[in-house]
Amino acid sequence: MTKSSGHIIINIQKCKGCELCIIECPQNGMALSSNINQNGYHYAYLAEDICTGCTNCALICPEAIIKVYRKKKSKILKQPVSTL
Amino acid sequence: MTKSSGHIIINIQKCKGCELCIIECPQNGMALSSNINQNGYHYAYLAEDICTGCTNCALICPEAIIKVYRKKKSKILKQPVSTL
Amino acid sequence: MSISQEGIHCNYLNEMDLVWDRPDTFTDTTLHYCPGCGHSVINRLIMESVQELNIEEKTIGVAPVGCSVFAYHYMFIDMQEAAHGRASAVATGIKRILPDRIVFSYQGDGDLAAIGTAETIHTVNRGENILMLFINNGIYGMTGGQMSPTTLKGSITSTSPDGRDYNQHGYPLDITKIIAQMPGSAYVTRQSVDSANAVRKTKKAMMKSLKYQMDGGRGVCFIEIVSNCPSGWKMTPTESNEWLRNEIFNHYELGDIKQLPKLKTNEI
Amino acid sequence: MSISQEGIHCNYLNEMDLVWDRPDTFTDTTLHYCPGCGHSVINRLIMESVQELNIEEKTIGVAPVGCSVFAYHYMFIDMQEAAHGRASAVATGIKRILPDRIVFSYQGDGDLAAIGTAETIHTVNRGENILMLFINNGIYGMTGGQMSPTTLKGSITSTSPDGRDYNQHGYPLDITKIIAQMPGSAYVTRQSVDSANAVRKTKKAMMKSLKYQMDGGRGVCFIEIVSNCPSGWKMTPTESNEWLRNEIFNHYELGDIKQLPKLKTNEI
Amino acid sequence: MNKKILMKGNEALAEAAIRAGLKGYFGYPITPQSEILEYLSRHLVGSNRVFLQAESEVAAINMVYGAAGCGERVMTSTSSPGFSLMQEGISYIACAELPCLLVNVVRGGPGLGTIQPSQGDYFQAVKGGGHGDYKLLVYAPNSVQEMADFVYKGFDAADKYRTPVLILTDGALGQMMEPVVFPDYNPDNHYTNHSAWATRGKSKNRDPNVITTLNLEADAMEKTNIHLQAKYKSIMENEVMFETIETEDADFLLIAFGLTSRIAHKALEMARENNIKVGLLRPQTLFPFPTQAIAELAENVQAILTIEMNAGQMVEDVRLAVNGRTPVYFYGRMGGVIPQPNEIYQKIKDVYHSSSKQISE
Amino acid sequence: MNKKILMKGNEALAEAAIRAGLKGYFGYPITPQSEILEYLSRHLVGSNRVFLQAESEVAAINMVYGAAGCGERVMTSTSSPGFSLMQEGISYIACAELPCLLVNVVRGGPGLGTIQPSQGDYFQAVKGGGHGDYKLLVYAPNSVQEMADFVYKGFDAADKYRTPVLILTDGALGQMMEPVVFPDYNPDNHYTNHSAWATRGKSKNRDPNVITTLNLEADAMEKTNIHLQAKYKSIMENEVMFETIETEDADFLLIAFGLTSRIAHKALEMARENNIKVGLLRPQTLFPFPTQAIAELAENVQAILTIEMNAGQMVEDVRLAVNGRTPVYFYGRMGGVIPQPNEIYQKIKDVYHSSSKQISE
Amino acid sequence: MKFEIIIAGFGGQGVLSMGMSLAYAAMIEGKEVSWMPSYGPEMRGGTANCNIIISSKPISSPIINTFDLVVALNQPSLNKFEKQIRDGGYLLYEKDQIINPPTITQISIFGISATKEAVKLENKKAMNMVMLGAVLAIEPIVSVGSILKALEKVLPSRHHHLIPLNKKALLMGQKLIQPFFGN
Amino acid sequence: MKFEIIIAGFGGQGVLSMGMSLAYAAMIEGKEVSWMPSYGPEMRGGTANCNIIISSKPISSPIINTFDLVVALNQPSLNKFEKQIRDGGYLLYEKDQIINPPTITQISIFGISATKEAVKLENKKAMNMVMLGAVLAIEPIVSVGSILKALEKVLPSRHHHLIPLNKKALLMGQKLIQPFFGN
Ligand SMILES: Cc1ncc(C[n+]2csc(CCOP(=O)(O)OP(=O)(O)O)c2C)c(N)n1
Ligand SMILES: Cc1ncc(C[n+]2csc(CCOP(=O)(O)OP(=O)(O)O)c2C)c(N)n1
Ligand code: SF4
Ligand code: SF4
Ligand code: SF4
Ligand code: SF4
Ligand code: SF4
Ligand code: SF4
Ligand SMILES: [Mg+2]
Ligand SMILES: [Mg+2]
Repeated sequence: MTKSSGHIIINIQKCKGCELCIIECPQNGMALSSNINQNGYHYAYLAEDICTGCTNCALICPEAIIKVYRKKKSKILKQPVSTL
Repeated sequence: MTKSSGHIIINIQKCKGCELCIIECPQNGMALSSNINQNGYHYAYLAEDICTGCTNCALICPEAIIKVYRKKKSKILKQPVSTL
Repeated sequence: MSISQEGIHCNYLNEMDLVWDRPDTFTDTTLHYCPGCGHSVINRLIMESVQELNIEEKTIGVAPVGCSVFAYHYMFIDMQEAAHGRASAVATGIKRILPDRIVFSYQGDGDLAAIGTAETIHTVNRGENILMLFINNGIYGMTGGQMSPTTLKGSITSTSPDGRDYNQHGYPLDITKIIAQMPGSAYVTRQSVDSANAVRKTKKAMMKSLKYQMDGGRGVCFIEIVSNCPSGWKMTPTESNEWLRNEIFNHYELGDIKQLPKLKTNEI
Repeated sequence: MSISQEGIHCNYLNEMDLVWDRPDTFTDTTLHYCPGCGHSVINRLIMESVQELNIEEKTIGVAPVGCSVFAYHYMFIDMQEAAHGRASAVATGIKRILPDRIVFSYQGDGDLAAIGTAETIHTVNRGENILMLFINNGIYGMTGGQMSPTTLKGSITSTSPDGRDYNQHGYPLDITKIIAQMPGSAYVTRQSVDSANAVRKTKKAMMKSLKYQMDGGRGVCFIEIVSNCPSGWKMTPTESNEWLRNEIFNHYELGDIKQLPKLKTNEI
Repeated sequence: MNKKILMKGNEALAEAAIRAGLKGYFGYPITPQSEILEYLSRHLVGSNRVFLQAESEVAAINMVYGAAGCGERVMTSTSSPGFSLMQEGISYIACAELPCLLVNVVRGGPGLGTIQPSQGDYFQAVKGGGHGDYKLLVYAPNSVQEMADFVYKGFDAADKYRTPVLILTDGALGQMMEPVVFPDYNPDNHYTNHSAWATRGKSKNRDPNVITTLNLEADAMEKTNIHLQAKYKSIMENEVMFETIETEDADFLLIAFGLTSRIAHKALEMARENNIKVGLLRPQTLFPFPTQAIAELAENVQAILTIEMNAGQMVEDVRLAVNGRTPVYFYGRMGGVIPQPNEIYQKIKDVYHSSSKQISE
Repeated sequence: MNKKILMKGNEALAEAAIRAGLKGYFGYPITPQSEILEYLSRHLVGSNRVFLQAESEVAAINMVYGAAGCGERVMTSTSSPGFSLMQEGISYIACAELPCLLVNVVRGGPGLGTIQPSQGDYFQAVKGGGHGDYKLLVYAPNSVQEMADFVYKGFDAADKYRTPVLILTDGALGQMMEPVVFPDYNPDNHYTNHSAWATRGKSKNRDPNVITTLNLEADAMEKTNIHLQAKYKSIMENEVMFETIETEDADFLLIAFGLTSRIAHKALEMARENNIKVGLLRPQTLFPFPTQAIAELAENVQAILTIEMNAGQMVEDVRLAVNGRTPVYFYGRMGGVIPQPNEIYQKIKDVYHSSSKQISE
Repeated sequence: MKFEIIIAGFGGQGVLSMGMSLAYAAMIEGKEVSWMPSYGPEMRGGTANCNIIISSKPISSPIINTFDLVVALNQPSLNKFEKQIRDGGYLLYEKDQIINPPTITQISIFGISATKEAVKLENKKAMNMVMLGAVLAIEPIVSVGSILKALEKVLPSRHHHLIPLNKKALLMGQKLIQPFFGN
Repeated sequence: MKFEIIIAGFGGQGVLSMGMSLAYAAMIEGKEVSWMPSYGPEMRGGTANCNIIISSKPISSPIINTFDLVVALNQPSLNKFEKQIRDGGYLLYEKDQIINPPTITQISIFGISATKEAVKLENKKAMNMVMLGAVLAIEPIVSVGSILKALEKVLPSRHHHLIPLNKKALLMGQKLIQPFFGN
């Protein structure tokens, strides 16, 4: 149950285990599972409750399978959010 | 009968009458004939006895049909003479 | 059996804003690219940009053969798949016929800088009003890792088994520099997608280029993205990105090469 | 009926030296070029150079289609006639197989800078050890005067009836500048043959380039010769040369663009 | 009545294209077809009409691919070496089912060859050409009038079948002037709305349109091929065009297309004057080929003589049609040489006598 | 005895080329033939041997033109779309009479198609392809062993006739491994001195050698063509190669080349087990085609079934050979699909029954 | 009726438009016509020619190798085509462009100084119309009136003011031929 | 005798060389063989496979759609090929790579943890040889000795020192199959 200001949800069945998100997380909050998904890939997951919702992992993820949430209420944005 | 220090001989049957040699002669010694050659071209000729043998006309002549002679004896050169 | 999540769970998602999600214009299809391949990111970025600018209905993309040959499976817009090397000629045909549409090509280094060199140079020389995306991974990814014109000196590929050698194979071709010096290019930049920040910058370049085209700007916008090919390079994705930063960017320096001209009608 | 001379006659020819004559390597065949065409001069100059360097027996020339397609009628050396645009690829094939021969290509602007752009760029990029002669008359002479990539703005040709217009036709392509910036070129110069002095300079550039190749120098020597096309331009030869000096050279500035590197083994 | 104008074949073709609603032309100069470019550079003007001189034939055919993919009437033209360079692109266009008009003003080959008229590209046009199983619908005009007429037919057929159409002509027909009358033709009445498949920007209410020729799975690629073959079959059933001259009572049949057919016609007259009952069949479409008509005529003639400006190409299609029913002879000139009427007449006499001998034997 | 080695078809072909004295290779990557490049990039090394990856297939074929013009053994290889791009260059090479080896490892077309094996480029190889009247001498291997063997044959024939030779194979034969034995072959014993015509630098005692395909005068160009046609005639007389299997007592004949012939062979076995007397003729050269042999067999069989991995291309040459003597049927799969033995067997049964019915009727 | 003619000379001499005017005039008169230029690298060397066939019946081959009439405007053209004239045919040439006059027999030969006449009309370019007038005097294939109508089609409208001049030239050409028949 | 087998998995798992070793060994034993890889854009997605035909008679089609034995080294391969096994055929798979085990019947199924065993041998890459040992235990197409001889050809000489390790892996693979037959 997260206490941090952000959160991510990964569509792990589509993860290819490239680990780029893990490298890119400034909080070092992510890790690669020792389990595999249906395609035989070890997948990434949020391992520590320190996510800030910075979107780095989502931006680098080649499979575009990371949803990022952030606590601090902002005005509702149309999808997808500009990263400019 | 030339008195000047140079002379040219043009293969006039091959001349195409482009007049480039005439323009290029620093002595203004050349002219275009009012006669035509076997191909129907008015041809160039040395009109005034003021040729210095500078080779300009020969160098510019697209048809490469101008032989240039120069009076002042130089050591015998192999053909063709370097224009460098 | 289906695992859906692992690790930290959050009960307060409804108190949070969804701040990043896959764009709608980027279909749900699983990408065929190898794990960690930059193509995936770049495919997505151009669709993000199209969507944000609300031009899905007037954008036509052109991707030739190369690893990105299936791009039309992911990009939810009208697209043409071009013969190897001819994307910019195809894009020219489209843009000339439909000048008010937004047209981009998406080409690899084998495509744009080898077989398609003439089309590339002349598309730029004519100053076609299109965006050209140039994905330079220094290799023929699709066909199994042969040397490309942009492969760096010493690199071992399946057709340069002893490494690229200037005497035998020639020099890495800096086609982007050539394009930048041509009057037909409006904007020329070299970017990458090896980090989140690089991704942000690349997207910015795409947005700028598309807006310029929307506003009737004249000339080719050209974005080179120096990217990886983990499979062709025989590296892990992480290694490949490090290789980019430690070796490749030294040769292919990132950054804007030719600034976008200000449009008289409309400042972007 | 045959007239043999007119004007001044000279009785003392035997007291004079023959200081200029048609070179032996340049056959006696009447040239098919139009009156005043620069091709004729350039054809001769390369043969003069080959002869002076005594390399008739090891030189192989390549001329593609274009007005100079019959160059092999005039050049008394082994030659190959190449498909349109492919002279530098053909020359590459020859030079790679016979690396100790001297190889040159002789190409027009349509050939080298339009259809053959890819071959041109990549021959230079590989740094082939050949001499490329680029006869830029800004038009497709052979096919009757269509616009070429190097045609200047405003010029009327048979396919740009209202003059070349940047928006429709693009910009005059400065391929020589592109080549100069590539590491595969050893020497890049832009010359002309519109005056006797220009002819001298062009020949000097040819001699330098051939010597460099003879001495095993690496990389392409590239000589652009900005030339005329009286027929295509619809001018007299004299007018065409004036046009060169008054208009064309302003855009295509003459002179060396990239100096020949000094060879370590042998100073030229 | 529409006016008779004296025009070059190449220009009549170009003018007809404009009148047929041409939206885009992409081409590259080459003799003997450069007049098509030159004419269009002057006259294909005005809003939404594009004339573009490409950097090469390869670029031109791929521009046509892109432009045809937008569903507009577009074309290119070239001559033999340039047509060879287009083969990859044409294979793509055929596979992607893009309607467009191609023109090959043939000259004598192989290689650089001559610029004189030839029919040496028959095989390339009708059989081989690019890789894979595809066909072009091929029209072969024999006059300046048909140079124009077949442009309208060509665009209409291209639209109808979503297929590239080729006008196979030659340097003589392209360069010569003859009187021509342009028929009334309002492109709007022939307009085919291609927006169902063309890439013009994905409107809200449909999925993306994709122009592609790729099918990594062989099974899917076979389906594409089956679809193409079905289309070609329907073309064979509906689009055959040919002309017959004095075939009713003929016991000797000439077959020739394009320019050659005019010379054969002259030879026919010479033969008829000498009481040899010669008829002439002229295919106006080369694919589809008038196989049926030839097979039927073959039943009634003692021999067939095919005349071409090549080493013998269409004669194979004639033989396939005849299938042994009667002897098939061939007379051809190559490399840009045009056969003269008397040569053909001589050949008719030779064959006629030997074949009637055969028969009486 | 020479050793048996397990090798890929593409690699066996490349290795054979090296052993045949290959001096220069110029090519461009494309699946399913890239192994030829890759193998040669590793093994075609050492003094005076050139491996060069060109910037395109167009450049590659023109490098071959230049290199072959120097009189050395040179080659290129590609797959279908790349072969289309080479057509202009090939027409030039044929016209300039330059000996060289071309390889097309065919994949399913048209367009980008699949990368699976196909025989869809038969027409392109044998009839059309580039512009003008020329022919390639075309070998069609059906095993990895022949992928090697035909390289030697190919270079020898190219040298002998001064003509480009094509090995037409497919993705399956290129990619698969089978045992192969390399014959003893010393290129020096096969060496043809080409210096009489090749451009290697004009020695003092001769006039310049010129490689050209240009003849502005149609008459001269026709002479070139007559010379080429005479050469092709001599090739047709001397170079036909084919294999027959159980044709002696056959009353039903299969005709297939390359990979398909192996599957047809299997179907033949199935038919023979069921007492249908099937024979198989396999052309090993596609030009020259075994016309004579087929015509003779056609006299004795009730029907012929041609099997191809295309929409029906070689079957036209079969029909031309048969000339109506017996019915000719066709079975084909397209776009990269390989027919299975039982499909063919089924087709044999269908045709066999209908044709024997026909005959008994 | 069938008449086959070739007109040959330098590029700038108006060879092609001379032929075109003739063909157009014949078309106006309801005849079948074809006009075929030499084509291709005609620029180089600067020579050009066109042949015209005028016939009452449909025309088969538009390319012909023998002619009823050859019009030679320069020496190379004369050298090239004089042998291709049919027995009983005609050769018309521009006298001042020719230094080696024709030697063949079995045909009628007409040499005229058309350029000089055109210069007199103060338009050197009208030389081709002088020649065309001469053609019509040799063989009245079409009327001068039809040529004038044809010129309205062949000339761009900015040159229509030259038609009266061209008429003069045509008539002059006809006149130059009269002495030959006078003999 | 004829045996048709496909080996499929990720690119890095040694799929192609495993098949090649088997084919080479069969050739050494005098059999007819063919080996056919999946080819083309196999890089993308990272899957690879090859099929091997071993026969006492010449081999017709080298491309086959049904198999006597499928070796699946990952889940997608298992999903793709399990339906192409002939009745009475075999399926061998790497247990730890599979989360959805096979469900088909009419065939014999063997799941083994080859990677774990290879790790025990301190060379994860030897996994493919463990699998190959298992294949030979299921159907003794060739002898282990022939495989070892084949490895001398298939492996570049710089890797020949690994042959003893591979031998261990092969034997280990054979052992892992024994319990299945023990049942
Ligand atoms: C005419 C032609 N030649 C070659 C090929 C084979 N081919 C397909 S993609 C490709 C190059 C891929 O390299 P690149 O453009 O750099 O794209 P990448 O796969 O690296 O993204 C090649 C050579 C082809 N399809 N068509
Ligand atoms: C494939 C092909 N396309 C077109 C042509 C026609 N063609 C011959 S030369 C030429 C261009 C000539 O221009 P350039 O190269 O500038 O030479 P120039 O005649 O001006 O010296 C063209 C388009 C051809 N022969 N082959
Ligand atoms: S959003 Fe940022 S902090 Fe949260 S997991 Fe992703 S990279 Fe780490
Ligand atoms: S970046 Fe995406 S695909 Fe890669 S490991 Fe992370 S979630 Fe998986
Ligand atoms: S050599 Fe010099 S001076 Fe003499 S004619 Fe020629 S240009 Fe004039
Ligand atoms: S330059 Fe030569 S061709 Fe020209 S006028 Fe002078 S002599 Fe004649
Ligand atoms: S081969 Fe390379 S470029 Fe292609 S998808 Fe795989 S990693 Fe990306
Ligand atoms: S057309 Fe132009 S380039 Fe060609 S020969 Fe004539 S003047 Fe020279
Ligand atoms: Mg790449
Ligand atoms: Mg030019």
